[in-house]
Amino acid sequence: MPIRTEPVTINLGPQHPSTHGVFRLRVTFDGEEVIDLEPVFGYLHRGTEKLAEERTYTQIVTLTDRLDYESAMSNNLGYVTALEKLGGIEVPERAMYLRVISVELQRIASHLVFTGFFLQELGTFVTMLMYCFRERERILDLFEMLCGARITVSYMRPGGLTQDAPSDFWPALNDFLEDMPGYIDELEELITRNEIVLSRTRDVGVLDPEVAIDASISGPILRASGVQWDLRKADPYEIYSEMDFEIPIGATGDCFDRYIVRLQEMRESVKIIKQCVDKIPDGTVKTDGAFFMRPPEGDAYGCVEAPRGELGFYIVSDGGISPYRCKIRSPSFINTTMLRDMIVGGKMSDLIVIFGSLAVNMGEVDR
Amino acid sequence: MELGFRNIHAFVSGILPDGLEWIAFSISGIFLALVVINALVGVAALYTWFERRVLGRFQSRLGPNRWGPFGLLQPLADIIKLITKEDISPNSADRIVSTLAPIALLVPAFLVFAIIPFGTNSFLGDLNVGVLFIMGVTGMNTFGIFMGGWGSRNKYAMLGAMRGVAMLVSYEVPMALALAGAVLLAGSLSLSGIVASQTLPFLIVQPLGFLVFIIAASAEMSRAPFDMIEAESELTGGYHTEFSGIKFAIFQLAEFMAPLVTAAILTVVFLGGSRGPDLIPGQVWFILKALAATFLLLWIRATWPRLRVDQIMGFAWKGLFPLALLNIFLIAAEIQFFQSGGIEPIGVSTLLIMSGINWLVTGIAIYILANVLGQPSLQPKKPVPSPLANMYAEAE
Amino acid sequence: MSLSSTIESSVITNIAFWVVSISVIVSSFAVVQIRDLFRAALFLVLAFIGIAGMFILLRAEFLAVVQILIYVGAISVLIIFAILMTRDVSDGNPPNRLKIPASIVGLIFFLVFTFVMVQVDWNIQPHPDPLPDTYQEDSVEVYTKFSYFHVCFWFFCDPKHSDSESPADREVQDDTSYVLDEKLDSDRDQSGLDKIFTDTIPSIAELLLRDFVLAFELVSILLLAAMIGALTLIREK
Amino acid sequence: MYGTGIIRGLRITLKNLLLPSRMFTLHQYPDRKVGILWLAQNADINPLKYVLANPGKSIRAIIGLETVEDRQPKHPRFRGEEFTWYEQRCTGCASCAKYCPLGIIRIVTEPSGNAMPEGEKYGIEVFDIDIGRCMFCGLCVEACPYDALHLGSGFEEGTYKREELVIDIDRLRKSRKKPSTWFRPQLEEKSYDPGIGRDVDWTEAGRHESPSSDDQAAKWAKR
Repeated sequence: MPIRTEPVTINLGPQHPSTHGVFRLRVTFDGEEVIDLEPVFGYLHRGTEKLAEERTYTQIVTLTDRLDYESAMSNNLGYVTALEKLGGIEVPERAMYLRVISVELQRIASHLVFTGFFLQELGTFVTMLMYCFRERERILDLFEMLCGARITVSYMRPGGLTQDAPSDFWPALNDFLEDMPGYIDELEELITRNEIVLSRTRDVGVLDPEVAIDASISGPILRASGVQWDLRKADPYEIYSEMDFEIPIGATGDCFDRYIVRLQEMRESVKIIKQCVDKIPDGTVKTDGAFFMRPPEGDAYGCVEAPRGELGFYIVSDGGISPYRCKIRSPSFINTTMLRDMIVGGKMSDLIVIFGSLAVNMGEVDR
Repeated sequence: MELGFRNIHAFVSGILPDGLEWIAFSISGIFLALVVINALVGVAALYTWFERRVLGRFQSRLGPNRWGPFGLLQPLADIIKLITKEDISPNSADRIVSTLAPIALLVPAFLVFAIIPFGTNSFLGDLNVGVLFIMGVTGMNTFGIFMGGWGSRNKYAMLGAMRGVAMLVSYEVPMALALAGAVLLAGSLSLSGIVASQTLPFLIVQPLGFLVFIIAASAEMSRAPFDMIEAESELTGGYHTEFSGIKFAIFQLAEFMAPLVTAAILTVVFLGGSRGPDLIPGQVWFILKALAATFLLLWIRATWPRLRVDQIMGFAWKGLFPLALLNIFLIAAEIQFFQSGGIEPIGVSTLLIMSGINWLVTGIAIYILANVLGQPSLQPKKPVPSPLANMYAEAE
Repeated sequence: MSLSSTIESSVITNIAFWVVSISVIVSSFAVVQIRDLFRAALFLVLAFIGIAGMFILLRAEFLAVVQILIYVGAISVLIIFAILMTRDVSDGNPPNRLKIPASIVGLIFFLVFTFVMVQVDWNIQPHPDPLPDTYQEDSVEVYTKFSYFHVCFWFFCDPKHSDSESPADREVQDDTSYVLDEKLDSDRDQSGLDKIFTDTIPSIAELLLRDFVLAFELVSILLLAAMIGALTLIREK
Repeated sequence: MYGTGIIRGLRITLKNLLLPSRMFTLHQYPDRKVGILWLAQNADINPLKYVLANPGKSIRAIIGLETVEDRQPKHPRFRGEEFTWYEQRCTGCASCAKYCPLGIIRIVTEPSGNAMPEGEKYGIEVFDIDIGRCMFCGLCVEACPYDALHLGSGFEEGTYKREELVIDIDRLRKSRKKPSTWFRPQLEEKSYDPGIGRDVDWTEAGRHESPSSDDQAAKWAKR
C-alpha cells in the first residue's frame, strides 16, 4: 500500500536565479523527483535573424555580439567566417592570429563564467563565482585594450579586425598567460576533488555518445560524452591547423565530465594563445573595402567552435547590401533539446545542476 | 552587579512595599526580557555585519564598507529599508499563519539564550535540564519554517518547507546524541554543570561528539552545506520566498540568530564556556570562543557546495547517526572503566588518556566511514574516445 | 521572603495556571472543531506546548521538556508532514470532515479520564520525614509528582499490586526519599533561585533504568517493531 | 583518501582570505576608504610623524571615515558614453547616421556660406545622438571620413530620465574634448590618454588637416 502523493507542477522561471536569463521550464514533481519537464523558450526573442535582413553586412557584427553575450568574440568570428566565405575575402595573417588569440581568450572567459555559475548552482554561496570572475576580469581588461569594450566587443570585421592590438596589450597578455595556469590549478584544487561536488555531479545527467550525436549536440557537452569532435581540429579555420593542442574528452558524459572538459579546455586555450604570441607575424590587420561590402549572389555556411559548441551562420546573399537571409545555428539552442531526457527521473537539485552544466545562454537560444 | 533575574528581583522587591511580590516579579521579568531581547537583536545585527565582512573577504571582495565606520551602520540601513518596505503577501496566502511564521521562528532562538551561562550562570539562573531544553526549543523552529512555507501558498516555499521538516527532524537525532556524550561526561544536564566539569574542553576529550554536533547543528540552522531549505539557486529562497518587509526582516533576524545560538551552545558544551586563563574575564573568553565558532561556520559556508536532499538525509542516518552512537558508547565505556563506581569528577590526567583514545577512534571511524560511504564511482575514470565520430579519421 | 517561595505562593503562578489551562482547553477544542486542517494541527501543537507549561507549573520541568521534545518536536511535525504529503496541497487547505466524530471521541476520552482521575487514589501523602522551614513545600510537590509516576507505572506494568499496598509506597519510603533527601541536602548550601528547579532527573533515571527497566525495554522494542512495521507497510514492492 | 578534497578546499578559501594580492576589489568607485598607513605613504612620511602632524585626519582614518577619490583606470581605447564631436571637422555628410545600426543619430544640415562652393561644409542644424539606445559599437566613428566624430571616454552619464540621454548639438559643442583613442591611430601614436590627458583640439584630432576655405576655393571654384 504505497502512499500516493500528488504531483506538483511548478513553473521554473521565466524569472528564476538558475535559468541563466529568461527561460521557463514547466516541471512536474513527485515530491522531489522530476517526472515531467517541458522547456519553454522565447522570452528573450529579439529577432536577430530578421533584424539581420535589415542591416548591412558590417552592421550585423554588432548584432552577433548580443547572441551569446558571454562569448561575443566567438560570435563575431563565426559571422565573419561565413561572410568571408561568401565574399571570398582574404584575411591578413596577423589578423588571423589576433582573431585566434581573442577567441581563445573569450573561450577561457566563457568557461570561467560557466565554472562560476555551475558551482553557484551547486550551492557554494558565491565564492567560486567571485574567484572565477576575478580571473575573467583580467581577460575583459585585455579586451578593453584590444577594442575598447569588455562584453559586447564588435571587434571583428569582414576581412580582418577593426584595429591592431595596442603596444601595451602584449605585456599584459603575457602576464595573464603566466598567471592563468595557476588560477586553473587553484580552481581545480578547490573543486575537482571536492567530494560534495563529486557526489552532486557524478552520474548525474548522463548523456550517451550515440544520443548526443543523434541530437546533434556539439561542443564541450559532446566531448564530455567521449566523442572526440572539435571543429578546430576536424575542419580547421583561421590558423588552427598550425596549432598544437589536445581535445580533452570526458569518460561518462555526466555533469562532472562537462565541467572537467571545460577546465581542461582552458588549459589548452592557454597553450594555443602562447603559440600564437610566439608566432604572430607583423603586417596589417585589415582588408581595404571590406567595410562597405556587397557580396555576390549566393550562399555560404561558416561555422566555428564557440565555447558552447558549433556556432554556424548560414548567409544567403541576393547581391544587395544586406543579406537575404541569415540563419544562425546556435549551439545553446540545440544543446537544450536534450534537457528532458537528461533530467526526468532526477531530483530537483539535479535539474538545476544538469541545466547549469549545459551552460545554456538564453540570448543564443532565442536569437 | 551581574545582570540576572535574582538581582533585579531583589532590587525591585526592595523598592516595592510588601505584598506586591507578584508585581515585582512581573516587572523584573519584563525588564529582563526587554533588555535581553534588545541586546540579542543588536548583537544579531552586528553579527550580520561580521558575517558579511568575513564572507566578503573569503570571496576576495570587501563586503559592506560604505555606511559608517567600516560599514558598521549597514545593518541599521538594512533594517530601516526592510521596515519601510511594503508588506506584500499573495492573495491566496493564509494570512494568520504566514504572519505568525516569523515569530515562531524567532522565539526559539531567544529562548535558548535564556539558559546560556555567559558567566557562571545564565540570566535566569541554572536550569537543571538545560541540554534537553536546548534540544526541545531548537526543534521548535521547524514550525516557523513550516508555517512560512504553508502560509505563503507558494510551491517553492512549500518544497522548501517540506525539505526543511524532513531534514530538521532527521538531524535532531544525531545532534541530541552528540550532546548526550557531553552530558555523560559531565554527569549533569545543566549547562553550568557542563561548563564546570570541563577541566579539559570537551572538544579535546570527545572530538567525535564535537564533529557530529557541529555538522548536525549546521544542518539544524540550514547553513552550507545543508542549506537546501533556502537553496537560492533551486528554490529562490525556499520558505521565505513570498515574504517582504518586516516579516522578511524577522526571518532574516532568526536566520542570523541561528549561528549565534549554535556558537553559544558549542562554546558552552564543547569549548568550556567562560572558562579560560584568568588574564581576561570569563565573558570575554566566552565571546572569543563563540567568535571562533562562528568563524568556523562561516569558513565552511564560504567553501562548500550544497548537498542534494537525498544525500543530506542519507548522511544523517548513515553517517552521523552511527558516529554519534559510537561516541556515546565510547564515552560510556570509558566512564565505566575510569570512574569505576565513584562519583568524584574525572581528573585531568584521566581525561587526557580518554582524549587520546577518542582521537584515535575518531580517526579510524571517520576513515572507515568515509571509505564505506564514499562511492568508488566517484573516483576519476579514464576517458576513452568514442569510435562513433573519430575526428582524426575524418580529417585524414 | 525568598524568591522561590514568592513564586510558589504568588498570584503569578495562579495567573500562569489559568492562562495555560484555558489555552490548552481552547486549543484542544479548536483541534477538533476548526475546519482548516493545517491550523488544527497548529492548535494541536499549541495544546502540547500548554501541557508542557502545566508540567512546569507542577515543577516537573524534565517532563515538560520531554513533552516539547517528543510531542511538539516529533509527533506534531510528523502529523503536519503527513497532512502535507497525502493531500492536494495546491488546492488550498484540505477541510476537516471529522468534526462530529472527533468531538464524540474527544468527549468520551474526557469523561473516561475524569472518571479515572476522580477514582484513583493518587497516594498523595506528606513526606515521612518532614523537612525544616522552606523546603517542605517543595518536597511535597516533588513527592506528588513521583507518586504520580509510580501510579502510572504500577497501573500499566504491575497489575499484581492493585491494592493500596502498592510498590510505590515502598519505593517512596526507601529509594526516592533517599535520593530526594540527598538532593535537598546538597541544595541547602546553594542560593535561593536554584531551588526553583529541583533536580528530578536522577530519580526518574533510577525508576526507568532500574526499577522498571523491563517495561522500559519492552516499550522500546514495541516502538521499534511499530516502526519497522510502518516501513514494511509503505514500502513499494 | 576519500574525504580530503573538502579539506583542501578549505585551505584555498583561507588562502584567498589571507593574501591581499588575491583581492578582487582593488578600486572602490567613487571613493575609497583609506587607512592611516595609506595616508602616510601617500604623503611620503613616517606614519608616526603623520599622526603627530595631522591628528584629526588620523582619527578619521582610524575609524574608517577618511576617503579619497578612486576611479577604475580605463584603457585609452575605452569606448565611453558621451561622444566627442568637432564641428570644425564635420561636413554633415551623415555617414555616421547611415552606418549606425540602430539609426539613433539624427542630422539636419543646411547650405552654409554665401555661395556654397563645392567641397565646403554644410552648416549643421541638428546633431542628436540618443545614447539611451546607443550600444557603443563605434561604427559611426569608423564610418566618419573626416574624423569629426569620436567616442568619448566618460562613463558617468547616468540620468533619471531617458530624454536627458539624447545628446544634442549644444551639448556636443560644449562638452569636453577628451576623445577615446578607439579607431584613432593618430591619437594613439601621440600616446594620448583621455583619463589623464588634456583636451584635444580639432586640429590634432584628425588623420589629416582640414583644407582651409581658401585652399578649397583655389582648388575647385577658381580654377
